Amino acid sequence: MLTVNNTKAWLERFADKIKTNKAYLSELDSVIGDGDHGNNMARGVKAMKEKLAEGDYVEPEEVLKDASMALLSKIGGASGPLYGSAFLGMSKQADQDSADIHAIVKAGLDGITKRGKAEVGEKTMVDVWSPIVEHLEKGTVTIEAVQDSVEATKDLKASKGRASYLGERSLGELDPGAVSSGYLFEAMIEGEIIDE
Amino acid sequence: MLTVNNTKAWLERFADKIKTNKAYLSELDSVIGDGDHGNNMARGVKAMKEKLAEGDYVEPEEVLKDASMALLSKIGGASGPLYGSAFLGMSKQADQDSADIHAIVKAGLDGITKRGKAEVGEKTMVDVWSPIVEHLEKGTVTIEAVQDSVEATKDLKASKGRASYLGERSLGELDPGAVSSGYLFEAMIEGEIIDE
Amino acid sequence: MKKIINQPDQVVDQMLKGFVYANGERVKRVPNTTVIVQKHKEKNKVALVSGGGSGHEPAHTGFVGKGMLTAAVAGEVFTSPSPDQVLEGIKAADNGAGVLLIIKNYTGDVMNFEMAKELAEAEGIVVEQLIVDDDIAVEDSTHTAGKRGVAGTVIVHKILGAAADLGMSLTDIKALGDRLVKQMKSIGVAMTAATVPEVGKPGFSLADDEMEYGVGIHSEPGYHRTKVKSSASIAEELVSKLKQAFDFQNGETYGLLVNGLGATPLMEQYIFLHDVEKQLANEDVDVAFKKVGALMTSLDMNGVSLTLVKLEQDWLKLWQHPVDVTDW
Amino acid sequence: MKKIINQPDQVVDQMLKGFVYANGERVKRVPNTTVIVQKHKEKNKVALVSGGGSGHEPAHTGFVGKGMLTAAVAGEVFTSPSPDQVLEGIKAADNGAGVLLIIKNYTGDVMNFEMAKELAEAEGIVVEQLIVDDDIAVEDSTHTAGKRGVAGTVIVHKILGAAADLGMSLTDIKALGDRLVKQMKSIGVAMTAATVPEVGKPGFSLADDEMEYGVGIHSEPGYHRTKVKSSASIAEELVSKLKQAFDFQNGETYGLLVNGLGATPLMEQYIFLHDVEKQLANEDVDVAFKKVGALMTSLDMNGVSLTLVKLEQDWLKLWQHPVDVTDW
Ligand SMILES: Nc1ncnc2c1ncn2[C@@H]1O[C@H](COP(=O)(O)OP(=O)(O)O)[C@@H](O)[C@H]1O
Ligand SMILES: Nc1ncnc2c1ncn2[C@@H]1O[C@H](COP(=O)(O)OP(=O)(O)O)[C@@H](O)[C@H]1O
Ligand SMILES: [Mg+2]
Ligand SMILES: [Mg+2]
Ligand SMILES: [Mg+2]
Ligand SMILES: [Mg+2]
Repeated sequence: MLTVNNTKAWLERFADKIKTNKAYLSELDSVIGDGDHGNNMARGVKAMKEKLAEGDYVEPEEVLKDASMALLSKIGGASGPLYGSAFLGMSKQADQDSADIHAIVKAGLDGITKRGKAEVGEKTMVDVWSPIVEHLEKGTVTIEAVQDSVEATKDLKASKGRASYLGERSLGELDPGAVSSGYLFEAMIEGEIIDE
Repeated sequence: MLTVNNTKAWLERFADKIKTNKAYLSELDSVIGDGDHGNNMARGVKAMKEKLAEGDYVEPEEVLKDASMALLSKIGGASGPLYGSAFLGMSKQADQDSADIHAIVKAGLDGITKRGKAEVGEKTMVDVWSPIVEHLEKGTVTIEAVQDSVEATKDLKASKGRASYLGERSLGELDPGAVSSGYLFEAMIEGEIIDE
Repeated sequence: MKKIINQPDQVVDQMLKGFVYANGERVKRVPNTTVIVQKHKEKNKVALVSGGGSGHEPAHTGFVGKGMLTAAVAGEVFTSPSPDQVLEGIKAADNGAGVLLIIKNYTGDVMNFEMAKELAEAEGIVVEQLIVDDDIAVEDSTHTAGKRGVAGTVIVHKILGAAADLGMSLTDIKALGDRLVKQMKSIGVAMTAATVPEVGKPGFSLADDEMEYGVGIHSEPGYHRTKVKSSASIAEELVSKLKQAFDFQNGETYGLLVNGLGATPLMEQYIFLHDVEKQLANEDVDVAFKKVGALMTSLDMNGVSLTLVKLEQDWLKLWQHPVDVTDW
Repeated sequence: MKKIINQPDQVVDQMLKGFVYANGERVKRVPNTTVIVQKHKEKNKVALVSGGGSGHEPAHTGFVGKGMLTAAVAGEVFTSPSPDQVLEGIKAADNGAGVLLIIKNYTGDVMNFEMAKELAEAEGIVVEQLIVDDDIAVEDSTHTAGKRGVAGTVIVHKILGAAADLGMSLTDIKALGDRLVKQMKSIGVAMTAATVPEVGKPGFSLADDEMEYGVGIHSEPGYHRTKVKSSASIAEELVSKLKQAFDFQNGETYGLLVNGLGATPLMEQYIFLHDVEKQLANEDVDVAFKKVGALMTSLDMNGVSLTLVKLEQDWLKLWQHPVDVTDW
């Protein structure tokens, strides 16, 4: 179940992974997008970390809400509203029930698809969020499962976002937003938020 | 002495030399100037050749006058007015006495210095015209003498024209206008205009 | 990367500071935002707000002023500004007669501006949005994010800006904008890619003798890579694509924009225009205006784009309506 | 060489054709010449004629129109036009109140324009000339052709153009111009050299991490080659050179121009301006106007120049006087 502490720890871990892989994410985005995903995410998580450090939280949904606002206002580009909407959705669901991680992540996914209108298979972050939601439901979520779903975006042809302009040429490449979402779920697993 | 025929032959030979060495002249100018002397001269002598081909001349000064106008209106840059003034000066003097080649070339030099205000030693075409005038006076003009005076511009530091911005750095390089003037005098010698 | 900059992550802020220093009589910056807004706004006129990622200068800040935009919102380089920035732009621009958002059709821009619209509406401001998607290099299919918004956006600023200045209502301006966008098409060619300061290398690479047709203004891929062609054959290719897309009919009247992409000398833009003129001479259509210049750039990209807009009756008057902006 | 052109020796003619196609309501080309002249001239106003080698666009054709130049004469790329072309420009421009030639200080330009002046005077036209030599990168000694004329020329066009439009006499305009030129200084920096189409390679070469201070607008050599510096340190160097040359005094008022050399994104010009602002903040001088843009370019050269002009009482009014030209 989500607590203020494990939520903060989760998001800090996420932030660190993004920071470490900033150049790699931009590199990926320069192949099938416009090369800024790492910079965008790094800017966002930096603001998020600063905001969370200041906050004096009683409930985990407050942490998620602040994270949402920081990401929304600092990432920019396509991923800003998407991460912002995901975290806002998660915050609202955590307010209902902070124990049901599956429901919380599913609310995050709903936030993304409502905003971005992408379906599974369009080579976006949805292609990581959606299998992870299923794994959470079945209790089968692992680091490997996360990495597999990230890796699987290579086989998809993009039809949403900037990569869609490439059509066939997007095949064989990782989706940058899928990779950054992968970090979010790796951090979640490493943070031992999910109850056995 | 100048005749219509040997004057035309002289200038056509000059035009051919310029055309052949167009790239070389621009190359020289790109080292200490702005890289256009070959293009400028080639444009000028092309127009000159066309004009002379049309003309129906009785006197050599008419040939020189038309050459002057063509060069003046087609070369542009610094060398346009200078060659234009040189040929106008030569035309006027040929009108006085078409037999005195020394006086004719000297009038050309006067046209150049009146317009451009350069003195001997400033690394310009004057540094070819001036020694050639002296050689003509003494009857010692040869291809070698022309080439020596061209070559000698290497040792001069530019203080007129675009090369002057280089100061010391102009040392060791040929002056492009000196080289093109050298072709004029080589063509004159080869055309056997100068009476023994 | 050779750029006259300081820290790569400070370029937008420092650019905006320079812009306000230069044009402080006409515009001001909303404190703590990346919003540039008209200094002397006129009550009860519809406000136009545009913007997007930076790197397209003079778009969009250079078009803020009477007769064009009321405010421009600058994102990071090639990155849409966030909803809160756009919201600040909307609030700063609103004159009480509603706000029209002019958005280039990119996923990020559309989402961020839409969220801002929702936030502004929640605060009681009437907001409409217009999405510009003039780039015909990309097919408009369900398999892509749709056609991109490129140089034609500037024509939208000009024509709708005049309409707003003349006191037209938000509903009417929005309707005019919808018609305008439908009748406007662009296509470009790149000789080199742009280098985003924070990235430090060009968005793609082209050999010394290569160019690419259809490249987008953020170095998005085009439709055909080829050896460098003459201006005449580039004009032939681009005009033929536009001709096909418009299906030219005798007697139609068009407006034309040759847009330099940032590092293209004006000399080349005019040479290219001359070749476009020759191509259009074969068609039985009229060209009522021709605008030339670097208006929607892509940082230091070398290339041009060509935009045509099929004009309705009154649009030429709107086009010619006077403006007081920095870069028209 | 990547250029959107056709035959390299046709660039000037084709550019002028494109220019007239785009701006045919404001200007026309004198047939069989490279002269662009105002279409609607006003009788009994002094005419201003400028020009020089091409490759500096929008200078000078882009400044032809009410309030600036009456005519511009275009030479081959980086090559002064010949006297007969300039003469055509003078004749086309003359409104019966005399003609002022505005000449950038290069041997070729000075000689060709002077010869044209003599020819025009022989035809009974009253002609004065003004030589602009604002580039302080080159010493003004008897050992050089003197200081070069660079971006400040555009300020001369603007201020004298206003004076002419307001009906000032030729003698007064010439006197005003003499004072203006004395109080105006420029200095630039290049990251890359320009490539003349007919030459096909850059005028000089700089390593990928090098730049050069003081380069001229035809790639004439500068005074110091160095590793690429930040915008802030370039501003520090250029402002300190100008400060020294002007010997700033408390309370003086200046005008300022940041000029892009052709391939420099506007973003960088504004960042640079912001750094200039910071440098000038240390000085007790006023800056009454700041203009930014690619106004006196050097084909595809990447770089900027900075011009300051010490203003007399009425000059700001002349600066702000409205114009109707293509590229102001
Ligand atoms: N419609 C969409 N739905 C879900 N995710 C999307 C959508 N469009 C883009 N994305 C995600 O956004 C990522 C790109 O983000 P980023 O590079 O930061 O923004 P931009 O594309 O504006 O430069 C893509 O890799 C993809 O995962
Ligand atoms: N004041 C002068 N007097 C005599 N010759 C000069 C003078 N200035 C320049 N020149 C000559 O002109 C040549 C350059 O001509 P060109 O390259 O055609 O013109 P520009 O310098 O305008 O590009 C120089 O090499 C030099 O010989
Ligand atoms: Mg991206
Ligand atoms: Mg030269
Ligand atoms: Mg982006
Ligand atoms: Mg020259």
